[in-house]
Amino acid sequence: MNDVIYLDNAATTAVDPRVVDAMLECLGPAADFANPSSVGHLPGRRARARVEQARADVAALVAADPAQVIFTSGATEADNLAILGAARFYRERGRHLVTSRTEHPAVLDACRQLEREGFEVTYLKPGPDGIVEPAQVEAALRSDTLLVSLMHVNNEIGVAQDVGAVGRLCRERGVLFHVDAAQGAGKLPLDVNRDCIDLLAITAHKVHGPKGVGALCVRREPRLGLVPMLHGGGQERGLRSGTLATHQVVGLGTALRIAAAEMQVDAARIGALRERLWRGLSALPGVLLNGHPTRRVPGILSVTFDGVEGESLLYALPGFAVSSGSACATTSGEPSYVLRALGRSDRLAQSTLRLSLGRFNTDAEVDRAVETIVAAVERLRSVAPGQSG
Amino acid sequence: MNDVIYLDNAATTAVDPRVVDAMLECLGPAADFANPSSVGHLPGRRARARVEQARADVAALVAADPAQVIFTSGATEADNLAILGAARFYRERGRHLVTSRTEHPAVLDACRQLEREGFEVTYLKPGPDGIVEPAQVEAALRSDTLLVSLMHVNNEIGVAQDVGAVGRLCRERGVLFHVDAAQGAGKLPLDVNRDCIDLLAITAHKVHGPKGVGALCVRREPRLGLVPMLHGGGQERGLRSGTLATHQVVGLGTALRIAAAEMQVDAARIGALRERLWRGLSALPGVLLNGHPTRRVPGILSVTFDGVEGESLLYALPGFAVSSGSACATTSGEPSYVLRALGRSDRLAQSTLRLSLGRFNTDAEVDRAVETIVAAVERLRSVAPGQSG
Amino acid sequence: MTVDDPRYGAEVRRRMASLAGAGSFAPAPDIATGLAGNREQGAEIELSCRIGDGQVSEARFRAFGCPHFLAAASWLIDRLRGARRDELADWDWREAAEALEVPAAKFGRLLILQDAVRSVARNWPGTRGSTV
Amino acid sequence: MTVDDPRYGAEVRRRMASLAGAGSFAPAPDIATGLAGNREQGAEIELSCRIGDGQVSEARFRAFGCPHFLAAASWLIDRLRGARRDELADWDWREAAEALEVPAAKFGRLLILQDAVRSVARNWPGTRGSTV
Ligand SMILES: Cc1ncc(COP(=O)(O)O)c(C=O)c1O
Ligand SMILES: Cc1ncc(COP(=O)(O)O)c(C=O)c1O
Repeated sequence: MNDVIYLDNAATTAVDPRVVDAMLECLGPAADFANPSSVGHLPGRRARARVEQARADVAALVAADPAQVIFTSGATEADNLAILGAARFYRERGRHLVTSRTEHPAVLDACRQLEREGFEVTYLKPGPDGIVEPAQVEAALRSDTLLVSLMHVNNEIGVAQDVGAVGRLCRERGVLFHVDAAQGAGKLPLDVNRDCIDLLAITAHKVHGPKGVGALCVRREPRLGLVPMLHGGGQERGLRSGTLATHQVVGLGTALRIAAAEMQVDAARIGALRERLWRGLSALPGVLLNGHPTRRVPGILSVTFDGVEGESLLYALPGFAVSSGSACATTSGEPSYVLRALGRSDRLAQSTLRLSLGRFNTDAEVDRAVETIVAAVERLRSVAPGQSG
Repeated sequence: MNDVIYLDNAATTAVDPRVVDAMLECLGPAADFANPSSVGHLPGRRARARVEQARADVAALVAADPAQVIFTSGATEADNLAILGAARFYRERGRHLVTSRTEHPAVLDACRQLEREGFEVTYLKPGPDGIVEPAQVEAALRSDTLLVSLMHVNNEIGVAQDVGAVGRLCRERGVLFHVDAAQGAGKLPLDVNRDCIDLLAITAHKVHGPKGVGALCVRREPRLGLVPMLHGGGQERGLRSGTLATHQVVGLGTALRIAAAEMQVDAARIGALRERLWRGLSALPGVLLNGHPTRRVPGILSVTFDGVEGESLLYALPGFAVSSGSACATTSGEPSYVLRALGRSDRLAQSTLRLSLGRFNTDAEVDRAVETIVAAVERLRSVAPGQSG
Repeated sequence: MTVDDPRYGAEVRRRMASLAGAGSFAPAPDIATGLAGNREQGAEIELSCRIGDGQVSEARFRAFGCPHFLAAASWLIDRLRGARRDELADWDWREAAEALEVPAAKFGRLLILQDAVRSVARNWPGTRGSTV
Repeated sequence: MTVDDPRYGAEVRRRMASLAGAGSFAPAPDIATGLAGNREQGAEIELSCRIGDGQVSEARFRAFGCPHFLAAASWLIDRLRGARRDELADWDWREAAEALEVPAAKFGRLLILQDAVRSVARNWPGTRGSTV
């Protein structure tokens, strides 16, 4: 890709060539391209069998039953279906939700929509390390709390929450628990039973699968009710109408199957790359790591360079794909709400780079990044007021 | 595909190899796989440029402005966003909608959802030829009618409505007009301005593009308001949050660009195949064509075989992918609501095959189909009561 | 990846391949027929049995219906050979349901089959009820 | 397919490549400095100009800010050479906005640049207001 070094794997990832191959088996005229709902003929049943294999692959990653898996167009839809769907279904039970200030907009904006519909939402402030303590959740629960939504891994700083502890707490208190695992699924272990997760949102494109496909795992015992968002053909047990995109679903399943099989190896290798990157960058003075130092996903590193303006730093790295924060926050200049929730000043939040590593990054790329970023930081600092020379 | 002859192109189509190639340019590690929202770096801008090219391709097919195009996960989502989105946005203007009984479930079930929300819906009954007359629509309009939704081409019988006449009528009366063009876009000409279409739903997978991607064209002058269904990152001008799936959007754009360029050639060739099929099958006694004989899309043929049980007929065609009706109606035995709306008895509706042709079908395939279907019909009739021998 | 149509079991497939036993006998004193169902119901059957020595010596069917129904009719033809009148009068559709792995949604059609079998019994040659 | 970053025009790119004019002069009687902005605002600049014959003979900048701001500072250094005090006092940020194709959202930062230029005028050597 024009010799640009891609360090933005938290925004999206390249599709693994093995996943591409599996997708290709479902596209062209000689492939299994049929509509998986057309079980009245052989091509339809072949497509259906592939979809069900993918469903089993998704379920296996999080120790769920395949019947729990509802395919969606990604984690945004899965988060919305979970939060809006469950709240609207159980609205007579209670109108209070608990979430955190550092959630993804797919969760925050779904919560805001519920506020418009008469719900009340408590937004917990994490500690300076990005962690939301289970005790904070516990303190926020009310008799009318319907649902707690807490992300597994934060997309900007990479911090991993203790979703198991929060899940067990919610289960005890009879409160539904939703986890946005867009950034964590396939990278850190998850178990919907052990972690007492009622609703789990997954997406393929953060783990070397295709964009535009994801899943929501829905508790079945006892069965959890959801009001669907898309009405129509009645696919996915009526919870998500629309023709199932065989190649996309197969891409999701294959990506997650590979992620499950290679999780330990990838985590070790990518974690080592991140350490190498951090060692190189932290040799500079005035460099801060954002988020808890150890409770984190291997691939994401958020670094603040004090005294360096963020947009100019990004500008100085044309050979690299890196991000100043969430991929969704495209409007430059607005400091990240996640970093602010952690207590960083606007100025420091603005001086932050998110570097995110994936399966295809190498030591050499990391070394090039360190070299270039260090030089850029030094150059920008050298022209800033208050320097000599 | 196991030597099965695929005649179910109304359920879904094989992705054109040229489209597959374009999608491949957006998938693997060396491709333009980046997040199109990441315009802060070059890979993101390359992805964005591809997405915008696709937007222009979609717009060009229906003579729209690229700014009108909102990408969705398919026509189901586009129909839902159009109908629910507009009705919820303008609910204070009026609570009445008009549609037809032969719409796709994506439209009918969205209307039923609105009925639950306090709207009233008139379901027009088409004539025996499947046509909804503009005069019927006119007669159904009330002072509180907010929106008319009429499909372009019916998915079971292939009949094309005069959406232009209905559109002009609606425009005159100040009523919003939504068209579900899932089956027609790329096959018959459409012009959102000439046809006065305020909301147009499109999907890629009926016209040799990928499943899981579509678009809604939304009127801009004056700007039409919609309540979004998915909340989150704010993509697509806030109307459809969720990471844009570059390869999917590019697949949609490429498929529609090819469809536009080859529409006349494809229509002539596929129309001739359909005629060949119909000539062959109508040589049998007791064979009825469903839907208007000439106002139709080239590729869809719905045929009723009197005195032949539908499921057994399908069973007798294992070498063919054909449908007994809509791909969504998978529960065998339930007669098609579309055919019943046309006045066909349950028995005749149940004795119906939908044969739908696409770009990759050949004369030889059609001839094999005629031969096999004729033999199967004759065999089933021969064992039926009331025959001699 | 097994992609056989899960709706149809092995016996249905075997029977549908040949529809053995299809046909009918010309009316004659030793022929008992049984009719049941109609096309509006989605299943219709005409059984014709040649009776000799107080039992069915030969049988034929004509049927309109789904693969399970046609296969059950063909299977029934073999089943009927050698059957006595009281056996037909008592015959229960569940036997066919089991033999052909018929899904519950289609049990109604097997009742039509049972009606036809019992109607053969009623029409047994030399029986009062033979004209029904 | 042009995928240049549409946020930055040619002049910004040219200026950012070298940041020509960066630096400062040691305090001296013929040096006038101008300070404006701060890091909390996201843009801060320090201009230092050597004055001779009633005009700017040489200038340098130090700046913290986005690429438009840094490039505008560099551009300004060339623009200042030969300028008289009254020109600086009257200088308008719009000139930089145009030269560097600065988007409207960033006009506020150019006002900081203007403040710095006017502050040089106030600090002109031998002027009453020179201590600000
Ligand atoms: C934490 C988190 N949640 C949700 C999403 C949305 O997922 P998708 O892009 O699949 O809609 C993302 C990424 O965009 C994310 O990082
Ligand atoms: C007329 C019509 N509308 C809507 C749809 C739904 O489109 P999609 O499969 O893209 O959700 C279909 C096909 O499934 C259709 O034929």
